[in-house]
Order: sequence, then structure tokens, then C-alpha cells
Amino acid sequence: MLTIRDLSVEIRRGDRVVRPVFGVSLTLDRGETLGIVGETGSGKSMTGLAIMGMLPAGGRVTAGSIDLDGRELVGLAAAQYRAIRGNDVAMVFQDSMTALNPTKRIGEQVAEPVRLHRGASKREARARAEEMLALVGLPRPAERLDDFPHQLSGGMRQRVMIAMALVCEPRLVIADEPTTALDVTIQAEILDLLDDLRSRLGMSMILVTHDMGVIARHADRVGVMYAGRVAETGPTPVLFGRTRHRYTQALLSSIPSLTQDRREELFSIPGAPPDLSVVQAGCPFAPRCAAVTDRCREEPPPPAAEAEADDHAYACWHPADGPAVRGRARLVVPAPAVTEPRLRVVDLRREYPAGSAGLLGGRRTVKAVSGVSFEVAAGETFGLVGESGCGKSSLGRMLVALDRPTSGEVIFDGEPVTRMSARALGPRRTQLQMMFQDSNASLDPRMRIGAILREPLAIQGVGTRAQRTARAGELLRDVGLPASVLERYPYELSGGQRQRVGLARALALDPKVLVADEPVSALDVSIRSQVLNLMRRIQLERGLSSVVISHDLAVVRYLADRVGVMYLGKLVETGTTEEVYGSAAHPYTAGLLAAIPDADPEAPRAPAAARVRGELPSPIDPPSGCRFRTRCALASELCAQKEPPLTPVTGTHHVACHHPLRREESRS
Amino acid sequence: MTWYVLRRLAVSLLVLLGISAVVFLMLHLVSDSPGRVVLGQRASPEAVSDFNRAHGFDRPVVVQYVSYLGQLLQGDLGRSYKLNENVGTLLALNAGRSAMVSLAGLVLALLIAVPLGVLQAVRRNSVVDRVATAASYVLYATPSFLVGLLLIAVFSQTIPIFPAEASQSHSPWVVFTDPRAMALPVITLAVTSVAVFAQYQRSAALDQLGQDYIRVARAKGLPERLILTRHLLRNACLPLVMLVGTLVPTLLAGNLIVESLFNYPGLGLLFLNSLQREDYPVLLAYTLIGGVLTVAGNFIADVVVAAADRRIELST
Amino acid sequence: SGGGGTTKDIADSYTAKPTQTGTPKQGGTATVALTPGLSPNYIYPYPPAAANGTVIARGQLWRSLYRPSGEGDQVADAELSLAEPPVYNPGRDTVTIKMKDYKWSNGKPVTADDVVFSLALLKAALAESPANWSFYTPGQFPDGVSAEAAAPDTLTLKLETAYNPSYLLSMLTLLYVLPSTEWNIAATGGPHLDYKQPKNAKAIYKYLTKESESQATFAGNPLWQVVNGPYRLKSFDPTTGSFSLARNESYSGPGESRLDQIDFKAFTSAAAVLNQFKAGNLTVGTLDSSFATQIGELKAKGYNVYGAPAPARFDSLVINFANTVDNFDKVIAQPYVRQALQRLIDQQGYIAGRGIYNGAGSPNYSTAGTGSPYPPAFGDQPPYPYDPAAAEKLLTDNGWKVAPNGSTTCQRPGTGPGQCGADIPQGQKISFTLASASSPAFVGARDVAFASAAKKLGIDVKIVTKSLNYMYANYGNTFAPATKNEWAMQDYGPLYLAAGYPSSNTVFNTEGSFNLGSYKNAEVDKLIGASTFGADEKSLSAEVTSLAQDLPVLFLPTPHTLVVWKNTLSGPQSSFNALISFLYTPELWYFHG
Amino acid sequence: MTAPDVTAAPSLEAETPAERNPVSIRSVLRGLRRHPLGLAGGLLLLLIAGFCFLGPLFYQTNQTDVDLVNAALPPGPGYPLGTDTNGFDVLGRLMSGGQVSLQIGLLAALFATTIGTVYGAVAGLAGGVVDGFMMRLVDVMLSIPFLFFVLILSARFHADALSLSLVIGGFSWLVSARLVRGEVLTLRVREFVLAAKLMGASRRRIILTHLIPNALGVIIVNITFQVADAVLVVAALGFLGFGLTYPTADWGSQLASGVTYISADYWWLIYPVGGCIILTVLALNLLADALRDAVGRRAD
Ligand SMILES: Nc1ncnc2c1ncn2[C@@H]1O[C@H](COP(=O)(O)OP(=O)(O)OP(=O)(O)O)[C@@H](O)[C@H]1O
Ligand SMILES: Nc1ncnc2c1ncn2[C@@H]1O[C@H](COP(=O)(O)OP(=O)(O)OP(=O)(O)O)[C@@H](O)[C@H]1O
Ligand SMILES: [Mg+2]
Ligand SMILES: [Mg+2]
Repeated sequence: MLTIRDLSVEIRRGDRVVRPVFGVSLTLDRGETLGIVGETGSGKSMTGLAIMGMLPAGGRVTAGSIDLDGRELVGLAAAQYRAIRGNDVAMVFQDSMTALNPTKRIGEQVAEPVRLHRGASKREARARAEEMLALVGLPRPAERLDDFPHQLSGGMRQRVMIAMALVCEPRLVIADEPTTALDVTIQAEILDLLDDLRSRLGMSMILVTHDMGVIARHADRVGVMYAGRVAETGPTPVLFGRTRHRYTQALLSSIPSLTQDRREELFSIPGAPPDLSVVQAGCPFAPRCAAVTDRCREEPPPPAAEAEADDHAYACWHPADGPAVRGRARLVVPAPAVTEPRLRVVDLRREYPAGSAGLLGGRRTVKAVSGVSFEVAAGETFGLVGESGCGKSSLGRMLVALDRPTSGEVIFDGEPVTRMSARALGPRRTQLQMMFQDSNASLDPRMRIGAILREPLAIQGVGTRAQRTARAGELLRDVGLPASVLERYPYELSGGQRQRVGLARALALDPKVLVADEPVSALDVSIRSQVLNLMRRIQLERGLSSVVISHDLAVVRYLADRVGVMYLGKLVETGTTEEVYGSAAHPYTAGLLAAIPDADPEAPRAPAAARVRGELPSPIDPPSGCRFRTRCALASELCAQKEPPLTPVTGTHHVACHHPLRREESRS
Repeated sequence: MTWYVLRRLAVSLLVLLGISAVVFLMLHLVSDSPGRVVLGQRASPEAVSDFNRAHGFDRPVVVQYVSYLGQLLQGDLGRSYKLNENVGTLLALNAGRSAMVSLAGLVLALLIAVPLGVLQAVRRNSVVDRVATAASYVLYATPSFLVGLLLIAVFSQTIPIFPAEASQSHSPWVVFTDPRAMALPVITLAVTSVAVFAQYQRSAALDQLGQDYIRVARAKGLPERLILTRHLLRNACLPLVMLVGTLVPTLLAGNLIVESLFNYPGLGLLFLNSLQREDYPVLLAYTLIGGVLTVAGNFIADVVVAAADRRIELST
Repeated sequence: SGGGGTTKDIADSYTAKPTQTGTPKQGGTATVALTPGLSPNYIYPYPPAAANGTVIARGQLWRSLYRPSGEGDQVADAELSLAEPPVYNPGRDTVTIKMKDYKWSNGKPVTADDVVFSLALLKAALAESPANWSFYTPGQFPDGVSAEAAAPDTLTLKLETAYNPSYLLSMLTLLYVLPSTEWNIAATGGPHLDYKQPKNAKAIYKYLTKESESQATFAGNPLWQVVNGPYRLKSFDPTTGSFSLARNESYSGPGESRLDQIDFKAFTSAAAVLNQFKAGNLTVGTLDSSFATQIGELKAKGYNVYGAPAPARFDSLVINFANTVDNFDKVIAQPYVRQALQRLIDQQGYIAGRGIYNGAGSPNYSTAGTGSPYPPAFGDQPPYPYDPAAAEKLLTDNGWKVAPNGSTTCQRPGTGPGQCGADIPQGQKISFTLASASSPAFVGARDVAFASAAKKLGIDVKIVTKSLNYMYANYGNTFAPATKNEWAMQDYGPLYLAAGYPSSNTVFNTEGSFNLGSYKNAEVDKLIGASTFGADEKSLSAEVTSLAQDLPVLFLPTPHTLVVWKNTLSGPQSSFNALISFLYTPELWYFHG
Repeated sequence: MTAPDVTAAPSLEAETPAERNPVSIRSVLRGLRRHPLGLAGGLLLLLIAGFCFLGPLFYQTNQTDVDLVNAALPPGPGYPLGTDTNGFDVLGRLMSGGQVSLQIGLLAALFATTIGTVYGAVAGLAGGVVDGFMMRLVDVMLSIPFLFFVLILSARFHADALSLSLVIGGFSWLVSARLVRGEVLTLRVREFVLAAKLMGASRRRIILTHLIPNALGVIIVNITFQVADAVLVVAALGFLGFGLTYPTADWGSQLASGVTYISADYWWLIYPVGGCIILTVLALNLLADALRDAVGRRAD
């Protein structure tokens, strides 16, 4: 139905020319889903935009053809293209907050294509919009038609986006990272919705994503892109089962999965993707490839067009065989010594004043953290997971005394730090360090890396300037960066490098506790594994107690010895990693786990029933009783009335649920 | 929305109270013995102090302020020292004319600047854009009275098509009834604002053009013209609305200069003449009204923007 | 372009008085430009000080007992006055005045009682506050003056002190005659009161001033329609102060009153007046002297332009003899210093200067002004003409070391000849502040020129620009002694002594209520006494001469007042000449073909 | 812009730059090099400053002695730009007037920025009720038409270069205060500041080594804009008759006195000085915009 042949795109910006798409060939059959996957900047979006005829200013298709049902799209006149757009080909964008016009009612926005392409009257279009919104699962669509985008939650907005794209029943829909901005739980719902609609409306779909798991679960065919080229393409099972391209293979190996052996180090791809404005000879992946030869460097491999058997094609001189390479090193994980807990959190609460207070007092509060208790032993890593907005970061900030709790205590080495004066806190500061999420924001843009790393030592008055510089060099070495980085400014480093600097700085004062808030979520997959490995190694080498905060369950599983699952300011389940991931006792934990797509098309799908439905309620007025009950399949009367306390299931495994799952249930 | 408006209103009232206090105190510092100003050069010191006592100008400032505030609340702006007239009447007599000419200038400026700014954004870096930007820079750097003078020099002296003086009629509608006589003042007001507005509109439109919803509109197959009118325009105008709201003092200042330049008898000229005459009640009242207008401008702009973009009320 | 001809050409272009021409036509409307910044806002002829009033059409609605003369060589215009010249008894303490046959607009005759009423109201105003009449000196007219109507057409004034007849006449030109039978009420529709009782006069005065506060009713209030002048108010615009006059059909004085209506237009700036002239919208008006270069163009557009210095006007730098900053009082007390400073003023230069008078000015060295009936004895040979060398010599001869462009200092202190003078220490500098009015433009320009000339002689003049009203309110030792040290000299533009009788009674008298600079001179006081109370009508000349020699102020040239009128309008030459003194006589004007 | 606008100072070139670089002289110069207009503005400004401050060394004129004979001469031999109505050489007067204008502008801007920075920083750091009160006060002051007040003050008090700068500065610190407060508020919660706090850095150190240097760029840009605005305000005051008087003269009062003679056709008293004002403000604005790009932050 859609055949892209040898497509090349060029974007001219002043005297710089970028070639984000280069000789791309892909095909898509009616009713099928084609997944396009790849790292940031690999040209996925540009390919999609090229099909839509919506390349950015200065961009044009330089070669190749796009054939949609026998109609050539390249070179089509603007007016004709407009008639196709939104009618035959539609697109779903990533960020529904910015993709919806903030000052127009959603009804109008959804109805607009109908009026445009179908020439429908206002009333007809509105009716059609309502019908469509119902179809995408927006509750009470008739009332919602007159809402503004900001009045909807993220998931709802994404549904509206989808309704808008599908309202004219296009033959092809291009979904560009439709769920990246959403929580896993909602991501699963949206992707299922798209699948469902595709089959119901008989459309074809191009699903652009950087998540291999999503591809494995939702795509019929895959195109793996790297540096503007298709590295490998083929039907999903074939591509995952018999991976040929070295890049695909490396990519698959570097993702921490829920099933992998935790003691294995992750595979990581060295280096960074190439600059697309520089024309390379040879294979673009060559500089990062383990199996590289001179030929790879000199001669570009033939484009992945000629299909092998099963439509499987790849552009590689030295194809691999098999799905994955595993990390070579195995980490020795010592059993944590049972000692006095280093960090103890007792019934911690934090409430923020809500933005809009009434005119006369009556301030409402956001209950960000509502009574959390746990302990972290020396040398132990405690992982905190939960959906966005459940209070993880708020908790993390209190752990390192950056914020004072509304009530409760953080006890560090037997001393409560929460009520300490700034002066008393001073020397203890060095013991409690934090690694931030946004490596860009956490490094002073005005300071060189050397100064940044010397700063903690200077503040604490450690050593002479020369000694500090030497120490900074050591720290850099520890995190695997060359000493030359000392003289650079943060913006001269890549994201991964910056994150390493952030880690080095946190380690500069030899802390006993390290809190890492979303340490890798801003990083691309290939770089993420480098940082994860590093963190893991440092934790083990230094015997740090750490708290790792992430919304990504796989990341936490990889780094943490023990895990706490947070829901709306409360800890609903704690236990060792094996306990929680192996036999989740809380329906929420189980739901989270079920929502994560495994990068294995053969993996069994969790039944939709096990999933977490709907979205996080407002932390301003949390539900009574069990906070999860509004989204829980097992909720009963009791749940609404009584708040379940955290009670032991087995040994170290605790759960706060009136109806905990048993081992067998959580598996299914 | 209602809550938002009420809350904004409460803040505005607070600010107004602050303004009245600051302005009153400052003017009190400048002129603390009205008796001399009122009675003139030949009055004896006794007559002056009698006058001050009779009118309560010998009381502590705070007391005077409170009683002034009390009068204000009853709509009494005081009596001019020099014009044998109530300040309220004086202002009312002149307000219409000033408002009309200011509004005409503002509307004209917006009518030019909004499309121009959008055009510049759409045709970014084109010749049109560059020329308009350059012109804006130069205009921005030109004192407005010089703009007016140049206009007079060109359109009234070299090619005499417009009179150098504004209409002296005191109908507020003179902008419409005698457009020829009002052309230069209105153009002066507009020209100086266009520079700012167009550039502001341009960057706002550029901001919006980079937003995803514009791409979405394109993906729907909407022609560019409709994208601009249906989607871009409203969003891109909101920052300008905010700007105009905060620009009231500047508009008033522009009015002052234009009225003085074209000898247009309105509030601005009244203010300047009162300044010469040390007619403090008029100065005080008009400065206060300027403050009120500014606060009102901000308030209206906020409400308009909040009504158009409902996210605002949540974020404040 | 630029520069134009010499300023001399400009001056020559308007000195000729256009003659009366043409065959008079009946009717027409004349549009007269009011002096910018002086828009009227009051109708009752004696506005209280608190109203700061400028009166509408002064002298045209209500005539004064004697009409001031526009010619300058006489006090009153006998023909246009309401009464025959006063007759004195030998002791000069009783004056008998015979009323002419004038009528009120309601047909009643103007009687001696009306004058008595008018005097009673003036006294009532002064009882309220002495500031209510700016010509008042406590103890003098109208104090000690009692009026009586011996007959309806005969007025007798009894004086406690005898006045110089010319002085008294000049006071009587300021006495507006008001309708005693219509205005003797204290409430609208109220009973007619006996105004001879001060209590009643006070109530009447309050009522009339109160009525005058409501500008919107000026034209409609029947009160104000009872007039004895040639015109009555037809409309008044409170926004601008513009007004229109219509003929008073009962007016019985001289003049044909051919015009149907006179529109007086208020203006906010002199430039606006010029623009209206250029647009041909004005029939009569004055031109600011800074626009003297425009005269040629106006003539080409069909205007007559005539200019001359206003009678009894003098421009000066008023000296503050009580300013103690930097010992200024000691320094300026020395006559030679004043003489030296006067010699620094290049009057011809200022007049010719393109930035100052543009040729439109006349030299003046006395308080009498030009063309006065009381000229100084030295005629046109001023005692201290421009002569910087002589100025320098004056200083060096008196013990100063002159340092051009530096600081001239006193070297020989002491009171002997060749020494600086009393209380001037060695090393004393001459340095003072000159407050200069921010408008009109020529004031600033001439002060700068003066300061620059002083600097060349090592005298430091600091110019501070102030608004006229600020100066009026704060710079005068008589009323603002607290600020006496803020100014050493001030230039607020013109000073008018009563035209026709330029006595400096209030201005340079030691006790004068308007003696801004605390000038003291016993001899001058004596001469003033003679001109005010003495019998010699010419004694004023001696006073003028003495002042010109002692320099209580530094004299500056007098700018010309430029009168502009359409050449389709004509009338007696004198009626246009009177415009220079802001006296309007439109009843004498007419349009011609 | 319509009159002296210090309140709004909306940016003329308000595009968000790609990334935020540290502010060092070098990087700013580098940024300027990429910004030909800004470079032109900077050079023009140097040229103007040179003209005003060094010009009198090469072209000496008498700016104190009134010369009534040679007043208001059109450009000609001996007077390349003619003379004004006091007989001062216009070219020389442009130089001395420029000195005064630039000095007032700079002084006012420095004054405003100093107050504004301190005020804004205190408000931003204090937060809470203090911040609320301080900012409401700024709201109040910003709502009072600035020009009105300056006019009232200068009608009452004699204006000289210093008092004029103080008055203008005294009213234009409000914008800086808002700006700096906003900057402090965003910087204060930036993660690198939190990181420093975690290391035990004192408040002082955080302010000195992180907040101020990072806010400096914005402040410098603001100063540049404020100089431009102050030059315009002084011009407007001059026009309305409240400028400086003999012996000092700034461009504004020069222009204003020239304007009085517009009907006399003394064009050389208007256009050269008008051009000087325009060029200076233009140069300053171009420079400020370029600096802002180099600093990598909008100034509003
Ligand atoms: N407007 C543009 N002008 C110039 N270059 C661009 C533009 N948009 C994208 N590029 C470049 O094109 C390349 C491909 O971009 P594209 O958006 O297709 O990547 P992507 O695979 O979708 O990445 P992501 O996962 O981040 O969305 C990138 O290197 C990017 O730098
Ligand atoms: N400073 C603050 N003021 C007010 N509310 C806040 C503040 N910080 C966080 N919140 C609110 O507290 C709740 C918890 O926020 P927090 O950042 O701790 O969540 P999180 O679990 O870290 O989410 P994410 O995964 O998105 O980072 C949210 O509803 C958030 O809006
Ligand atoms: Mg993309
Ligand atoms: Mg977080």
C-alpha cells in the first residue's frame, strides 16, 4: 500500500546542510503496522514528515519516491497534497499539550478536518467529532466537546489527538512517538487503542518510537533507523528472532529488561551517533561497531532494500546472527551486611500549598508525600518507582535535606536531620548527596568542569587548589571521562558525559548516601546503559547507600537491591527486587509491570484486565481509604473506608492492600 | 474564571490603593503649601496660612491623605487652583478627546502591526522581514516628538497635505469629523507604536509557528491562510494584548507629547499647562487617573487573555 | 534657506502704523486670538485670589469709571470713559465726578450709585483678603476713600489722604462700574440689599463670586447680561476658555459697533496662534516675538502687522538685595557692582540677536518704559549703556582683581575709595543664581547671554530655569521670605507698571507690597511719596530717573508686542495701537470691501 | 517608541536562542562576531563615544561665550554645522551635548540597575510575604505614569545632569528589579544551585558564585537597554521644556530648542542632533540585542 523507495531528504539551514533521511526504503501493507525505531536524531520523524509532505522550512526530498496506493507523493502540487493530508494520511504527534491549540475547544479541533475534507456542515462535523471521541474512549464526549485542551488529562488529550487524526478515516496514520510523554500505564492503553482502531477502521499505521518494547508488541513490520538510514527492516518476529544488523543487535542488548539476570552488566554501545551534516564514507555505525573492519569504514553497505527471505533486509557488511549479545562482565553482588540502617525514613509527609488559594484563606494543599517509612542499610540500594507525580522527587529532596518535611523524620546514622539548623547540617551535608535528572540544569553553565568538580572540595575546605584539581581528575577517571574534560564547559559535553560529571560531583565528597533522581531518563538508550553500568559499578565499589528514583521499572530493577512502589504519596509495596518484581503483591505493582512492553514479540501479553486503568487522581483531594481503589479491579467497599497499612507478606516483603495478590495471580 | 477575575480585581484594588498613597505623598513633598500657589504672589503670609488652615493643608500628611481618599471615593477630585473649575469636570471635558486620539493611534498601530508582524514571521528573513525589522529599529530609536516633527516637516511644510496643528474643535469625535486635521497626530502616535508592536507580534508569531499545533493544522490539510487566521492569529495576539495592557503609561506619555506637539487640547495639554501653573490638584488627579488606567489596562489585558487562554487562570 | 535677512529688516517691516481705510460695511464676525496661556475662566470683574481668575473680556462687558488709555502718554481715554474728568477741591481731599450719559443694557442709566456700589464691593473683596486685588497697598486706595452719590449723575469722593491726581486717576481706571440695582442681592431672586452696609456688601460679594464659579452658566445667567460696555457675553466654552461677544444694543458710548459678533479664541501656545493666522482663521491677534521672522509671510497672506513696545512695560533682572548666599547682599549693595553688571547687558545685541528678540525689541533703561509721558531726565542717553570695558574698569577701580573666564575676587577690602566696600572680605567672589522663567523662549536666551558676558568678567552666574508660576509663588521676599536665599536675581519676563502712570509705588517702595527684592532707598521712597500723594503731576519723572540711576533692577530691552489683523478689517489707528496694551475696542472696527 | 518607555522595554528581537552559553568576555565577543548587526551597533557606539569625548580634542569650540553676532548661522565656512541661537558652534555643541546625554544615560542606567539588582535579588531570595510586598510595591510604582512624575519633579526642582540621572534612574530600577527577581527565582531552584546547597555552600557563596554571575548577563543586557531608554527620556524631557540649561546642554534640550525654531527653518538645529539621538539609541539597542543573544536569554 505504501512503498518508500530510496527516499532522501535534505534540510538547508543557512550554509549548513543536514541529510536526516538518506536512501530509505520501506514498505507497508494494508492493515499493517510498520514500526520505525531508532535513537534520537536518526531521522524517524523526518521520514514521517516526508510522507506527509510537511518537511520543515528549508527541507526537501532530494531523491526517491513515496508511493501511496499507486499515487506518487513526491513532487505533488501543494493543493493536491493538502487534499490528501488529514484525509488519506493523518498524523498523531508526540506531545498532546503543544499539539492541541490551547485556545480552541477540542470539539472544533476534532471537527475541523471533517469540515475541510468532507465539506460537512458545522453541525454534522460536530456530530462526527462526538462520535469519534466516543470511539477513542473519551468518557461523556458530548460534554467534553466544549472543553479546552488544558482541562483534560494527558491521556485524554492523547485520545483527542488520535480522534482528530482518525476522524476522516484515513488509509494511513503516522503516529510519531504517540506515548513518549505518558506514563507506562497510559501508554499501554493508548497503544492498545491505536491497535484496536487500526484493525476496526482497516487502516495502515506507521508507529515511530525509540522503544523496542513498543515495537515488539505493536508492530507487524519494523524499520530500524540509524543516522538517517534504514539499518534493518523486516517482519517483527523475524527481525527480533534473527537480528542481522550489528546496530539492531547492540540496541536490543543495551536495554535493561524485566527478565534479564541482574548480575549481568548491560551491553553498551560506545560513542555517540554521527553528525548528519557531515558526509561519511562507509557505514555510519562503523565508529561504534564491535565487528568493524576497514571495509565498513570505507564502503557504504548496500541499502537495506533487497530483501532476504521473509522480507528481511539489512545494510551491514558483517551481519550478526541472533538476537542479543550479553554483557561480558558479571558483577559480584555481595549480600548486604545486616547492620544498623544508615538511613531511616519515619512517616514522612510533605504538603505543598496548592497554587490557587481561595480569596480568603482556605488554602488547599497538594499532598505530595503522605506518610512514607522505609530504611536503607549501608551499601544497599533502594529503588523507588511510581507514576509521574506520585511524590518520588519530593521524597528524594527531603532525604538529602533540601526540603523540610511537613511532618516525620529522616534519620541519618541515628541522627534526625530534618529539624537540624543549617549550621548543624553543614558537615553532614557531605554525607548526603544527590544526582540530578537534568544534567543540563544541574551544572552551572558558567563554570568549567574542573571548577564544578573542585567546588564541593573548595566549599568544604579540602586540600589545596592543586590537590583539588588532582582529585577532580581522579573523579573524572572514575566515571570514565578523560582529564581533558576538565577544561570544558558543560555545553561542550554530550548528555551522557554531563550525567557522568554530575555523578562525579556527587561522589567528590565521599558521601555515604546518594540519592539519584531519574538519573538516566533524559538519556538515549544507547547512552543510558553506559551510565547505568557506571552507577552500578560505583555503588558496589564504594559501598554507598543509595536511593534510586525512577518511573522506569526496568532501571530500578537493574540498580536496586530493594524496591519501594509509590502511589499518590504513599508506599504501597516494599521488598527485595526479586520479591517485588517476581511476585508483586499489590495490584498496582502488578499493573505497572503488566503495562511494560517487553522487547520480545513472543513474550506473552498481560491480559488487559491486569492493567491499571485510568489516570492518577489529584493529589489535592486523594481518594479516601486505599488511594488506589479508584483504579483497582479488585476494589471493594472496605477499600473506600479503611486505609490499608503496610503489612508483611513474607519476610521482607510488605504490601499495603486489603486484597493482596498471591504469587500465581501476580504472574498472570 | 469568576474566581480568577475576582482575585485579579482584589489585587488591582490593592495596587490602586498603593498608587494613591504614593502619588499623594510624592506630590505632597513637592508642594506642601497650596496657599501660596493659590493666592499668588501678592498674598500676605497670614493670608496664606489662613488659607492652608481653612482647607486643612496644615494637618499631618496622613490625615490629609485619608480625607483626600474619602473625597475620591465620593468622586470628588478636588478643585483646580487656577482654573476656577472642579478637577473632575476639567478632566471629563478633555478625556473624550484624548481617549479618542489615543485609541485611534492605538487601533491604527495594531491594524498595521498585527498583520505586518505575522507576515514578517511567516516570511522570516525575507526582504520584507528585514526591511520591516530595520525600520522598526530606527523608529524605536527615534523620540516620538521627532517623528511628529518630521511628519510636520514633510507633510505639512514640504508637501502641504495635512495641517501642522491638530483640530482645535472640542468634540471628541473630531478624529472622524475632521480626519485631515487629525491625521498627523494619529499617525505620529501610531508610527511610534508600530515599531514595537510589529516586532513583538513577529516574535510571538514565530513562537507560535514553532508550536506543534501549527504542524497539526498542516497535517489536517489546512491551507496556510486558514492556519494563520484560525489557529495562529489568536494565540499570537495574546502576548500583544498583554503588552498593550502594560503599555498604558507609555500611551499616556505619548499622548502628552503629541498633544503638546500638535497643540491638541486634551488631557495631555491640560497636564502640561497645569504643570506650568503648578496646579497640583489637576496634576494629582491626572497622575492618579493614569495609574488607574494602567491598572485597568493590565486587568483587562489579563482577563482578556485568560478568557482566550483558559490555562492562565490555573497557573496563577 | 535659513537665516533669512537681517533682523533689522524684520524690525523695519512692522513699525509703520497702517492707516484707517475702506468704506465700512455693516456686520461680520471677527475672530480674535487671546493671548496663549491666559484663557479666561471668570466673569465677575474682581476675581478673588483663590480663584486665580482671568476675567472674560475685561472692560468690554463692564467698563471702568475711566477707560485706560492705549496710547501711553495719558492715563485715561477721556472719550471712552464713563465720566467727565475729576474735579478736585483745593485741599485735594474731595473729588467731584460728573457721570456721562451712559446706559445699562436694560436701558437704565449708569449712575453715581453704581460707582458707589462698585467701590463697596471692592472694599468687601479686600476685607476678605488683601490678596483679592493685586493693585492694593494697605492704607491706600480704596482705604480711606468714601464715595457718595450727590446726585444720580454726580459722584463725590472723600479722601482721607490726598493723592496725586494722576495716581488717583490711574486707580479709578481700575474701578469697574457694576449694576447696583440688579446685583445688590445675596441669593438668586433674593431681596435687594443696602450695599452701603459692609455686612451686606460682603454677602453680595460672596454671592457674585460664587455665581462666577459655575462656568457653564456664564452665558445663561441673566445676572451677567446686565452690562454697560459695548458687548454682552453670548457664549462661553469652559473647556478652552473661548467665548463670543454680541452687541449690547443699548450701548450708548462712542463707536458704531458694526460687527455682529466677536469670537475670542483661546490658545494653548503661541505656535498655535501662528498656525491659525497662516490658515487665515484669525482676524485679530498678537504674535509672539519669537515668530518675528514670519511677519513677511503673514503680510503676504493679507495681514497687517504692527509692533511696538507695550507702554509702561519694562523687562529686567530683578535683584534680591536680601540674598545672603556667598555674601551676595553685600556685593550687590555696592552701586558700582550694579552699574558694572548693567554695562554687561548688550541691549542692541540682544535686540538684533536671532536667538533672542529677532530684531523685535527696543532698548529700555527705565521703569517708565518707552514713549512714556514721564520720561527719565537723561532722555535716550542712558547712564550705564553696554560697555564691558567700562564694567571691568568699575570693578578694578573698586579693588577687584578681574580674572576673565575665571573668578574675579576682591583684593582691596574696606570702605574707603578704591576699595571693595562694606563687609566685603578679601577674596570675595561674585557668584550668584539667576532664576530664569522657562517661557517665553527669549527670556532664557537673554539670561544666557548675560551669564556668558558676566563669565568673561570672572562673574559666575548660575542659571536655573523655573516655571513662571513657581517663581511667582516662591521668589519674592515680600511674600516668601523663607526662600530669599534661593534666588539672587530673577527674570520672569515683563513687569507692567500701571500704563499711563508708571509709578513704582508698590514695587520699589521700601514697604511696597510688591518689593520682591527688598530694595531700600530713602531717596526713592521720598520721590514715590511725591508721585503718589504730592500735587505735582510730573514728579513721577524724577522718580523714574532716580531709579534708572540707582538700578534696583538691571534693565533689559523691551520686546515688541506684535499686533496682527486682517487687512479687510479697519478702524481708528488708536484702536489697534491699544491692542499693544491688550485693550480691545471692537466697537470701533469694521470690515471693508 | 512612544516616548520614553522604560516600563515595557519589549524586546525587538525576541527569539529564543538555541542554547545558553556561559558569559565571558570571550564568548560575548564570539557571540557578537556571529551577530553582524550587534557588532555594527557596538562599533557605532564606540564611534559616537569617540566623537563626543575625543572629538573636542581635535575640534575645539567655544561653548560658553554667547556670540550674538554669529547666532543661528547656517552651515558654512568656520561652522561646518552652523551655529545655534546663542552663537555656539553646532558641531562642537553636539559633542558636548553628547557627553552629557551619554553620561546621564549611563549614570541613570547604573543607578537603576544597582537599585534594581539589589531590590530584585533581596525579593527573590527572601520569597514569601517579603517578596510579595516588595513586588506589589513595584507593581504600584510601575502603574504610575513615569513621565508624569519626572515632569512634576523637574518642574519643581532644578534639573542638572546628576539630579536628572538620579530621577530617571530612580524610576527605571523597577524593570531591573522585576527582571533580576525573576532571574533569581528561576536560578534559585535550578539544580546546580541545589547541588551547591547540598555540598554545604553558604548563602553568600551561592549568591556570589552562582546567582550573580549567572544573572550578570541579563543585568548587562538590561543596562544597555536602559542607557538607550534614558537617552530617550532625557530627550523627551528636553522637548517638554524640562531639560538642562546653560552652560550644560544635552542632546534633548538642544533638539528641543531647535524645535522652537522649526518655523524659522533653522534645520541645522534639528536634524544633526536628532540624528545623533537616533543613531545612539539605535546602536545601543542593536548592541543590547546582540548581547542578549550572546548571553542566551531574553531580557524580559
Ligand atoms: N528543522 C530542522 N532543521 C535542521 N535540521 C533538522 C531539523 N529538524 C530535524 N533536523 C535534524 O534532522 C535529523 C533527524 O531528525 P528527526 O526529527 O527525524 O529525528 P528523530 O529520529 O525523530 O529523533 P527523535 O527521537 O529525537 O524525535 C536530526 O539530526 C536533526 O538534527
Ligand atoms: N514545589 C512544589 N509546589 C507545589 N506542588 C509541588 C511542588 N513540587 C511538587 N509538587 C506536586 O507534588 C506532587 C508530587 O510531585 P513530585 O515531583 O514529587 O512527583 P514525582 O513522582 O517526582 O513525579 P515525576 O515522575 O513527574 O518527576 C505533584 O502533584 C506535584 O505537582
Ligand atoms: Mg522524532
Ligand atoms: Mg520527579
